[in-house]
Amino acid sequence: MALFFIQYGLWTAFGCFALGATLSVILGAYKAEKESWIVSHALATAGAVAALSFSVSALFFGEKLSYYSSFPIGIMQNLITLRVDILAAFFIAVISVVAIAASIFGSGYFKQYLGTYRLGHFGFFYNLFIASMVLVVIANNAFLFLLAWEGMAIASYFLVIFERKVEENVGAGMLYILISQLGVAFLFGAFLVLYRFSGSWDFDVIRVSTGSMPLLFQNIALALALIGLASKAGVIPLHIWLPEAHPAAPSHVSALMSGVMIKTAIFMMIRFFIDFFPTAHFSWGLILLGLGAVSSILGVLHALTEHDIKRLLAFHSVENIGIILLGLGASITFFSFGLTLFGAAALVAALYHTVNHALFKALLFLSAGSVVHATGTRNMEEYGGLIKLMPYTSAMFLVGAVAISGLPPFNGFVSEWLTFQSLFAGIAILPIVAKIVFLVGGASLAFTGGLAAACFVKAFGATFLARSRGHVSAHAHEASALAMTGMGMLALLCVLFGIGSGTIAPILMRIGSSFSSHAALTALPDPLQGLGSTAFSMPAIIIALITGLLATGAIVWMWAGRPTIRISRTWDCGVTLTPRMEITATGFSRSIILIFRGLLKPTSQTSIEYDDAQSHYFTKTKTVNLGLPDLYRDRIYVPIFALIERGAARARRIQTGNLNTYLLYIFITLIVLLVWTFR
Amino acid sequence: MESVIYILTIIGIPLLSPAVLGLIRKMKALMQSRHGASIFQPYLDLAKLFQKNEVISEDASWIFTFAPYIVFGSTLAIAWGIPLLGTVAALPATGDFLVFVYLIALGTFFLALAGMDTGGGFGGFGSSREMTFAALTEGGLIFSLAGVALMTGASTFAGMMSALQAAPLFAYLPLSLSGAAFFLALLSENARYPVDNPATHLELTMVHEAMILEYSGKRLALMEWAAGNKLLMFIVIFANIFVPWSPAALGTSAVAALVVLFAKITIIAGTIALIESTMSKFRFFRVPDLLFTSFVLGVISIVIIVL
Amino acid sequence: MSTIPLVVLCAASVFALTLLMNIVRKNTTLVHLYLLQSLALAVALTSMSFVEGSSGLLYAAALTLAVKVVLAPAFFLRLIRKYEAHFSAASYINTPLSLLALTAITVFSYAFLYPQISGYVRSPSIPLLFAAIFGTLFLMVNRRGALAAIIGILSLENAVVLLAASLGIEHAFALELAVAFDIAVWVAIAAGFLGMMQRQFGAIDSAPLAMTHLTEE
Amino acid sequence: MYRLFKKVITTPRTVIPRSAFTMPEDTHVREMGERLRQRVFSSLKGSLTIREVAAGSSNAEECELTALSNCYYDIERFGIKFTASPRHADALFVSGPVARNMSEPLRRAYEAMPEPRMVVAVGDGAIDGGVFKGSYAIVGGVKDVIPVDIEIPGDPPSPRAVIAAMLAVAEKLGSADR
Repeated sequence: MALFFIQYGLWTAFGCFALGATLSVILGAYKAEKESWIVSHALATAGAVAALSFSVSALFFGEKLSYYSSFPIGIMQNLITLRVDILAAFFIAVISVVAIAASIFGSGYFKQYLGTYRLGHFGFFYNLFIASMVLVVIANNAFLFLLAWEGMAIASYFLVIFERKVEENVGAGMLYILISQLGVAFLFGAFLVLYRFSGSWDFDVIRVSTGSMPLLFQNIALALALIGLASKAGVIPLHIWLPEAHPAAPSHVSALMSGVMIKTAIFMMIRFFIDFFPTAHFSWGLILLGLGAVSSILGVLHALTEHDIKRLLAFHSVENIGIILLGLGASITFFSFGLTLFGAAALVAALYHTVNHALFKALLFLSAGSVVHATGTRNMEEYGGLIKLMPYTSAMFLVGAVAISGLPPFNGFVSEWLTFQSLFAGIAILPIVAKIVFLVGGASLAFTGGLAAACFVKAFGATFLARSRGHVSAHAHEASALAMTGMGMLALLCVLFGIGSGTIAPILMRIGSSFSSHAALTALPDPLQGLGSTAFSMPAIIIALITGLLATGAIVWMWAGRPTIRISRTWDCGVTLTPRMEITATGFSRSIILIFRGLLKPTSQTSIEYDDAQSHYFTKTKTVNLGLPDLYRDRIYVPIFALIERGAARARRIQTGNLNTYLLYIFITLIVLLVWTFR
Repeated sequence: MESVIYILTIIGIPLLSPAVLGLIRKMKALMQSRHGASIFQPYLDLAKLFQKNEVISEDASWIFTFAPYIVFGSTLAIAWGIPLLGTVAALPATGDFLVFVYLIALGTFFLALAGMDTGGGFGGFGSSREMTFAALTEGGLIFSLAGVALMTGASTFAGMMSALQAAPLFAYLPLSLSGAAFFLALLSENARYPVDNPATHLELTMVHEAMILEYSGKRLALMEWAAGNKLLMFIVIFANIFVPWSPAALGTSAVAALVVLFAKITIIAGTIALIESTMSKFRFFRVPDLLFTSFVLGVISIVIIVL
Repeated sequence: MSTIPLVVLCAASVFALTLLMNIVRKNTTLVHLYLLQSLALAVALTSMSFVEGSSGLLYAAALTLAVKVVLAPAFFLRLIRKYEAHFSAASYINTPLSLLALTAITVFSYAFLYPQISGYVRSPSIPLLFAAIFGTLFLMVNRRGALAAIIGILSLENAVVLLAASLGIEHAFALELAVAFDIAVWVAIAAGFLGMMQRQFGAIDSAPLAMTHLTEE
Repeated sequence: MYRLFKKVITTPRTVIPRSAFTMPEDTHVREMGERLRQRVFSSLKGSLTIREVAAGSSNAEECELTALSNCYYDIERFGIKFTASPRHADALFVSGPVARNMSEPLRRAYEAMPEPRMVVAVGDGAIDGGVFKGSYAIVGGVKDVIPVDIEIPGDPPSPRAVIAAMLAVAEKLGSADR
């Protein structure tokens, strides 16, 4: 059975995706918009299921899996080669799980697009997007990889600007495609450097030939790759496309982008820094750690400043990528010091947080999407009281919020615990420079957890609790059954990945130790065996919590009389409460913003209008504008662009338009070349 | 004997916590040259509240009605991970210090949600302030305990205690630094001076009280009891780990251990009472200084330990 | 001989008291902390002298007890009461940042200074005392009050003496004599200087001592 | 700092003491305090929480009520304390004549209290409007707005009178409890 899946699952998946893409275009062309949407999503689901069956059976039954395939077509033969190792299988699993949930969720939401947009195109790019993500993971060849990477970028670009009638969506898409092209340029540079020394685009050749590369070029290749991948992963300061593009896309696409697309960059980082360059200098690990620390703490702070629910979630993706990088950087450092065991454990932490973030971020984006769909706005200040109108969606969002805040008993806690363990281990055993960087990483992780909890109290409270703040949430309705299925699947997985950490961590440990270049681990230890002697066990914690709840119930049942409960108005000190008296999302996080004003530089102008200019006793209106400057745009990007423009202006001087000048250029070039060749 | 100790670790903290609250109040009263209520007053208050009817806001959702159970239940779950006498904990799994910190955070999370749930003005800013302080306290809390964990090589409280029996004299420098950090975190987490005023009547100075303002009857009782449990848990951890002569070091005599533990609890409670009657509450934006101070103290102790 | 547990404990307490000195905001508390620090120094010197039976260290301890534990603090407390300078220990950067700086100092002395010396003497107290020295220097840099600066210098001498003694440098007694002498000098300076400042600016605060203010005369 | 502690320790207790009782004219208060203490224990299990509403008083009653918790009367030793929220309260103390604008807030405060609850009218103004009786600005006494259980005469009533009234409060709540 498993063998069957391993042999045919992947091809079935690609077949489904291709079929879905073509069918949706054809149906769209024949004005069967609705059908095209449904068919494309159904086929995407089917393909994702096939890919999932393939990857799961590969993960469980493929020992040291290395599954090759190549097209025996002339020139293509050594250009299109696929290889599925256990790491790739893991990422296929992550991608396909989220893809299934997102496709089921999205298959219901086409009514608001009917008539205004071409649904056929959407289905085409949607399938292309998922397929290219899978292809990125299994490509065993730089050429094919870059092809798939580009396809992923282009498809997601068209999905982002799908609602192109909204002005800012187009701008967001433009920013997104710009930065992703920039990243591709750097990646291409990295592969060129590798090609220069390995003489091949093939990953297997590159893998074996990296050892013989001169150190300088190794580091150049790694630097180029790091910049290129960081721009896709949304590492600060290359994150600016993320909070623009994710809100612009339809919700299930943002779930895919934020949940898994940025993870492909993590996958490629693992390939480069651990698989290709096992001998990378440990400072690379420390650099990744530093980037992770900065991204996590700044990402969550920026998330706190947001009141657009999808932008908030997008900034949390930045934060969680930071947390993943903390684990990844730690593991690279350990590996480069030859501490294979700790390295594998830290990699387990990174991978565990990768899958966790994919699950709960997708869940949050989907539930936020159904809220946006129900209310028609993304502004949290206009929500409120939705828990009564959409109880199930709010429960889903709550699960996601508790999980992403890293609170037990859900999955987020497990990976944060593992990351903490690897950081503390590094603090304990590494040389002093590494110790200090690990300390910084641990500090940022410690504060990130609490700030994330604060941010999601704000998000959940402002969205679902208390009374409605605006008229929009008055006529909100519960999400459809399909959407519920999609969300419920992810919520269930969030719980399972919390409870089942004992079974999942060892599987990830096999991935962590699967890189043959490192001393093969004979007996894989339990990564949940942390700093101390007692292993961490989530089931015990859950049992304790449940027992505590039961005990509480018993205490109340025993000692409390049978008191009657009277429903009355909220205690309002005599004045009638209006929605404006509730705390707003902005007000909730204002204190934290002011505490971190050194980092965020908040602005506020107060303007008062008086009834009569002479006596300043009676104010007519008083307005306070709280603002946050986009520091990265102002401090980093604008100066760079200005520099480039000035350079361009200089360069234009040589463009006289006079033919003789150009001839002169040619002449001079010729002379220079001759001198250089015959010197 | 063992079984007695075991049962005590299960029921000890919820059983004793009201008495500790009463003890602190009594000491404060004495500092104000009053007599004050008896130490057992909180038991009477809880008993009364359990008997009273409830009034619940019409805007509240299931979060509001369910939160007290989560808050109280989580404190029970944490309490079972903390060894009272000897180094035996009822449930070592929840005694891992990160699990401890994040279970505390779970309770705070739902407490803050409940505060926002009724849509009153007080609850909203109460939970905003609470989450601000909780977020900034987490650093100090984690790093103060991580120092001990790195020094002893154990991550559970029981392990730390058994390892600290043979602590060299020099170990008490980092221990005292971590202890200072932990004590500041204790004050902030339990809504004590100079962070919060536990006995305030002014809505503007309320943080923890503002969130439970809407509760009445048995749910209020659960909330206040949970706050007491939390305080006692922090005090016990401080007494057993950061103060010398931990019960483990006293050998097998459980009675002696009990006496020493009670003495320590009394002294720490007295310190809290002393702080509350001699200090003034900090301005809101000066509290972060305190919390970052606790965090940095933890970092310094870790530096001394690992370098 | 610097690995006597008691001496190590004293060094640790000197370091801890330096941290505290950087935290506290009251001049009187500062003086009391200095008193405790000097006491720790005296205890350390005494125990050392008993261990290696050198009378010089004993004299040094006695002198410390007399000058640093009794005379200087008493004098400073009187000075504070005279000029009502109880609260003037204002600092340039706030407490957490000062503590971060102290963390950096500690890391520096552990990672950089200790390795230079650990070849000759291995003792947990050495890096702590280095950290204490730089911490007191930082105290002098960071504090506005002139009194805090003077106390910083005095506690710097505490740390130096203990470091010298625990490094086994002999003539600790001579060192201590010199220290006692320049404490006397400092006391004199403090008396006159603070009095002058008081008359000049109405506050013993080194912030207004900028040139601009002085040239106004 | 230590000077403060010296002061705290050396200051003689002005609380009307249980043992060694000095001021004879306060004997009355003291034994009433003892009796009240026993009664409160027996009936309300020794715990009473008060929410105070000034429905338009001249702040004289508030001064007296504030005096209850000072170190002279020290009402806390009887298990009686003031609270910020009517949700936590067992007894509602209303002082002063009920001004028109305060009648609705007063009614809401009463609504917000969980049963068993009770209302105490503190001072003549609260009982029937006092010197403001018949003024157009007031609704009248508290009983014109919400049911009153205890009336404490006096303008303002002395803390002793208030403590005396606690007895009745305790009894009434005790009976409501059963």
